[in-house]
Amino acid sequence: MPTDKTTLGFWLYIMSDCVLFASLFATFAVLRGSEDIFSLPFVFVQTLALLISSFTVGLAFVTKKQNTFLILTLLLGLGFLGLEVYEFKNLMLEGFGPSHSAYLSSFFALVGTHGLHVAAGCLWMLVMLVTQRFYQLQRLVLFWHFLDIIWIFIFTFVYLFGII
Amino acid sequence: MKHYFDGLILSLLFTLLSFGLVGMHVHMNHTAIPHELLYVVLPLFAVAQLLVQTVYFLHLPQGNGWNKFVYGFAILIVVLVVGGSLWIMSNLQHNQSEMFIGEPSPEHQLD
Amino acid sequence: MYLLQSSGIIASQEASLIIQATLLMLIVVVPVFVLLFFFAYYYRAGNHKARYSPNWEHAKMDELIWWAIPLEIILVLGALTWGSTHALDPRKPLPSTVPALQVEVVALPWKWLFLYPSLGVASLNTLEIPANIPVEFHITADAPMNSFWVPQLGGQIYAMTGMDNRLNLMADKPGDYPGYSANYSGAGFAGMHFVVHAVAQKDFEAWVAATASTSPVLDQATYSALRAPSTEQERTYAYRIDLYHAILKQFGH
Amino acid sequence: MSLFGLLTPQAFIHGPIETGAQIIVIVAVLVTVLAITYLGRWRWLWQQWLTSLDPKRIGIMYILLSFVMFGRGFVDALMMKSQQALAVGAPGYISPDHFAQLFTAHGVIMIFFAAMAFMFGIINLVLPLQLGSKDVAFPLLNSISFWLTATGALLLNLSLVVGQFAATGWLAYPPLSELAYSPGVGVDYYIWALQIAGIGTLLSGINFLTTIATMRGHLRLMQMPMFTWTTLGSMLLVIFAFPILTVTLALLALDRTLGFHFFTTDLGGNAMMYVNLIWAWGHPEVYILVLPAFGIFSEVVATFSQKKLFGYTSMVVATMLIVVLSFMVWVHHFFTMGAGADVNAFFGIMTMAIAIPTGVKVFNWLFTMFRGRIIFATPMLWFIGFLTTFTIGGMTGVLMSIPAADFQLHNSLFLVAHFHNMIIGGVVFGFFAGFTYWFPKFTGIMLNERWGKAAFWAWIVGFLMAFMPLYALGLMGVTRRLDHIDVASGLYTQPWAHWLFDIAAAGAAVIALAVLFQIIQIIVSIWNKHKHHVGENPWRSQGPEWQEPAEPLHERSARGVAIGAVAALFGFGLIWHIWWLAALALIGILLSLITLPKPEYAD
Repeated sequence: MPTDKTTLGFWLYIMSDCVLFASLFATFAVLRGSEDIFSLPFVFVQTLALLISSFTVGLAFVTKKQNTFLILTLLLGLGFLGLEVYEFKNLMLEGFGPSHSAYLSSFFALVGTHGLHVAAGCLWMLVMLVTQRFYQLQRLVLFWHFLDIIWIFIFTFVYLFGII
Repeated sequence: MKHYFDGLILSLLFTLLSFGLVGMHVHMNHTAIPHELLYVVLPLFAVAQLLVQTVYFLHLPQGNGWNKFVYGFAILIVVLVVGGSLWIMSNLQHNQSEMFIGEPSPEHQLD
Repeated sequence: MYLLQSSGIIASQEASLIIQATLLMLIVVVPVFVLLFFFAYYYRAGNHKARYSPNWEHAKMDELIWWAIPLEIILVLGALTWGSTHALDPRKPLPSTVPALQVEVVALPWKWLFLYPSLGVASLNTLEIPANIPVEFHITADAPMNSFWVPQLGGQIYAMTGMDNRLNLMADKPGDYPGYSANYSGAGFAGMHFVVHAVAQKDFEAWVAATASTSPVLDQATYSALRAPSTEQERTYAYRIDLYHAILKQFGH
Repeated sequence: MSLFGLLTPQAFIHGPIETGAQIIVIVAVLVTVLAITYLGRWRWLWQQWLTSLDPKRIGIMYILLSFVMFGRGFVDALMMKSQQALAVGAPGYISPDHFAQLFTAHGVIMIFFAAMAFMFGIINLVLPLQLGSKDVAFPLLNSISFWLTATGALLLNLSLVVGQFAATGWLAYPPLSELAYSPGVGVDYYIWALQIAGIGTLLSGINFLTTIATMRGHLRLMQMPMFTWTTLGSMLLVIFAFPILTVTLALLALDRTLGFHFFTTDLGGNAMMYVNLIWAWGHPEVYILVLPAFGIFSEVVATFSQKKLFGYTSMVVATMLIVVLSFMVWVHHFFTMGAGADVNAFFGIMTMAIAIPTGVKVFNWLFTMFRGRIIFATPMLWFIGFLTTFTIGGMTGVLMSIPAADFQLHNSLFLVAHFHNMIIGGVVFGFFAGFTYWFPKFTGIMLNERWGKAAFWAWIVGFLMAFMPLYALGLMGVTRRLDHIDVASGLYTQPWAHWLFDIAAAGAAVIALAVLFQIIQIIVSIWNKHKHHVGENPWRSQGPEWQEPAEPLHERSARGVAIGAVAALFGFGLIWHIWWLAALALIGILLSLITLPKPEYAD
């Protein structure tokens, strides 16, 4: 982790985002209800996709083959988002939309905010690939790893606890 | 390169452990493992994976003093905000839940 | 000053706590004022008699002192806090040989509804209680957040939807004690006050009997009308349905 | 839904007094635009100021924004004080709903757009000079942050012209702020003005902390001036507290806009969680404001006692202790909500614990004066005023940190007097001291001392008259936010209730006089510049910021103004549910971020 100005500034942004997610986790934990709406294999696939993408984005930074690994990471990221959108659509169709209850409101807010961050990461990767300018790659890698860490806590406290 | 690979393996390990436990628990229709144990072990796996990714992926140890200080301060604030909020809200809920909310008979129901 | 001439067992304990804590803090505050004005005067630029040591900016002993003094004051205050918070917990029943009178309080948009479950009477914006008898209030709301507060009897507590807050108060002597909402709840907030009439036991029983026989009945329809935002004059009802728990359940989780 | 969402011509029509405010805003904008056009100054304004990346110019713009908003917040205060004096047993001249908008706007303006803006103004001006870095870590981000704050202020003032503002109190507690009880757009104006300004504040926090961390040159941490240390502490609090505000406002917005149920009274919503979250941000927020004021006083006391600051190390330790403790106290804002004795007692004791480092600072200031040669210039007078009022406020604060005492004092005028004691006595006096102290550094002009001293004495007398009676009224059982006092309310019969309110209103008038003196002071000092011209270091201060002249920096970028303008459209679109406008504005912001130029320092 180099310690120049922009990296520290971005690191501070990531730390502030930790507190943002902490507030969403606290709200989720307080408004928690109990609905049997999650499927274990589904979230397992999502978790694998994000974990492997975290690996490939690291390789994009370490090796010189940025394009190949970034594209791979982008695909995995979009795959993750696709699954999430699919899950949200199904929940809403089954009547478990965000306005169904406080528990589901906080579920959609927490997982949705993480999804928006993943979407922003994907857009960032896309811009990098299009413009072929990789001076921000180091910060994108930090951002992507941070999103995977937040997902660790989401799948543990939201999905696994919800399934138990 | 190897650094990232080790990180992936360790992360995968904890992920598989968590999902495996819950998968087994659900498979044996919620009787195999007591819930309390799960509610302790799963967060431990999550924190373990957090540490793994902090070292292997974020390379925090190679960061300068400020990165580490702000990381530690963030963890402190997250613990204070989440832990504090849970303690306060559960206390508020407990203290204000009607001890004996009897089910009023139907005609008492408000429109 | 209401707070300093309180007429409730809880209010008087809270008032003495306020005075005690203030005196304790004066131990630090008074010297600060004295030092401030003395130094400001004595060490003014014009006074050349005063010693001038521009680089004296560090003294281990002195700094230790004014870390220690505030620490000690706070330790004493902290002990006072731990004790008083537990002693004056609004949920703690008051020591008494007589069982506490149960009064249910419902904060409505800009008015207070008081229900006496065991006596079958209710009242709006006026609260009749027997003096020297502990009263246990169960407080909830069918409105935005309010706060039930009778300064001369004791501290306040919030009235919130779906929540049953408990407050134990007792009037030491008969009298009229004004009550307010202490949390802004909309345009009619300034009109949301009531008066507590603490009366002798027999007068209270007479009031209950008179109210039960002469007052209009508080049924579903009357209650629904009361839910609309308005400021109301004092009024009494007779009632038989368990309104309080129905309101509580309506917002229950 | 029509093309303009909820926006209809009726939104422009208001009651008598509000129409007056509407006209004043429109006329003020028109006059300003015409004056600039007449003087042909648009180009100069655009090139020298609006698009400047020089932290000094951005700082001056922050301070000007702060003065404008302080003026409006102060008019709100005058209206409230006059209404409360007139409305004892009478309706007064302001309707209850309008009065609610007044105290909500007064709180929001004074905290977010007067105090925070002034703080960032002084930090922009002084911090780069104290560090010797001459510039901030991310100049463009600095401009963007300013314009986001300005956009928040714009949206807030716009609520005077079209629609109305929230009538819920400056923290908009649900359920009152939910659609069920606040159907109008008022609360939406509140949410989006604060959300946009809040993001600007968070970005500033990151900017200045990075500046302190990486641009100190050879200046070691323990050599940094005290104002830099307190700014470091304040920025740490900004970075870790503002995300909580962002989440809380976003959840309320989701409730109101998309029908979520976080804080509604039905379907499991829990309004207490809003109170818990907003204050988890709320208390660090007041320390964000007061810490830089402490830093300014440390500089001022050392300079005007012609002595080194006493106990530098314990001042630094005390600052950092306050930073950590400020995240462990927030329940003292809702002791009376119904939590158990253990929770209340714990947070009460933690609140008192903050009084220890603050007490240490006070003693260190006192002993900086000890054996000094004190010059009673205006900044030093502001310091003496600060110590007197802040010590009273600290005492009442520790008093209210005892839960059982707070049960009687919460939400009463006693509380109102306490926090005005801390914010006016601490933050406002601190910023006035800083403004007077550093004014010569950036303008070469010493502010007229005679008018300065007159302004101070009018401020301190006006302040004591305006708020000491509130302590007494609070003990008499008068709650805050009363737009009138009913004859039958039991307060009416209290003997002093009437003229305590009158004294308070008179106090506000004296403060108005003091503000007038300050305006005269600035005009007089600039009008005959020659008489007030001073050299490089008029106070003969050792502070590093005085040692070399501050040369202007000439980098410019229009991106900050652009993002601010698009953010205003985004906010307006969301407030009035004009979805196409909000969507377009969001795309505009994304495009602007994507096309950011490659900075020259990029590797």
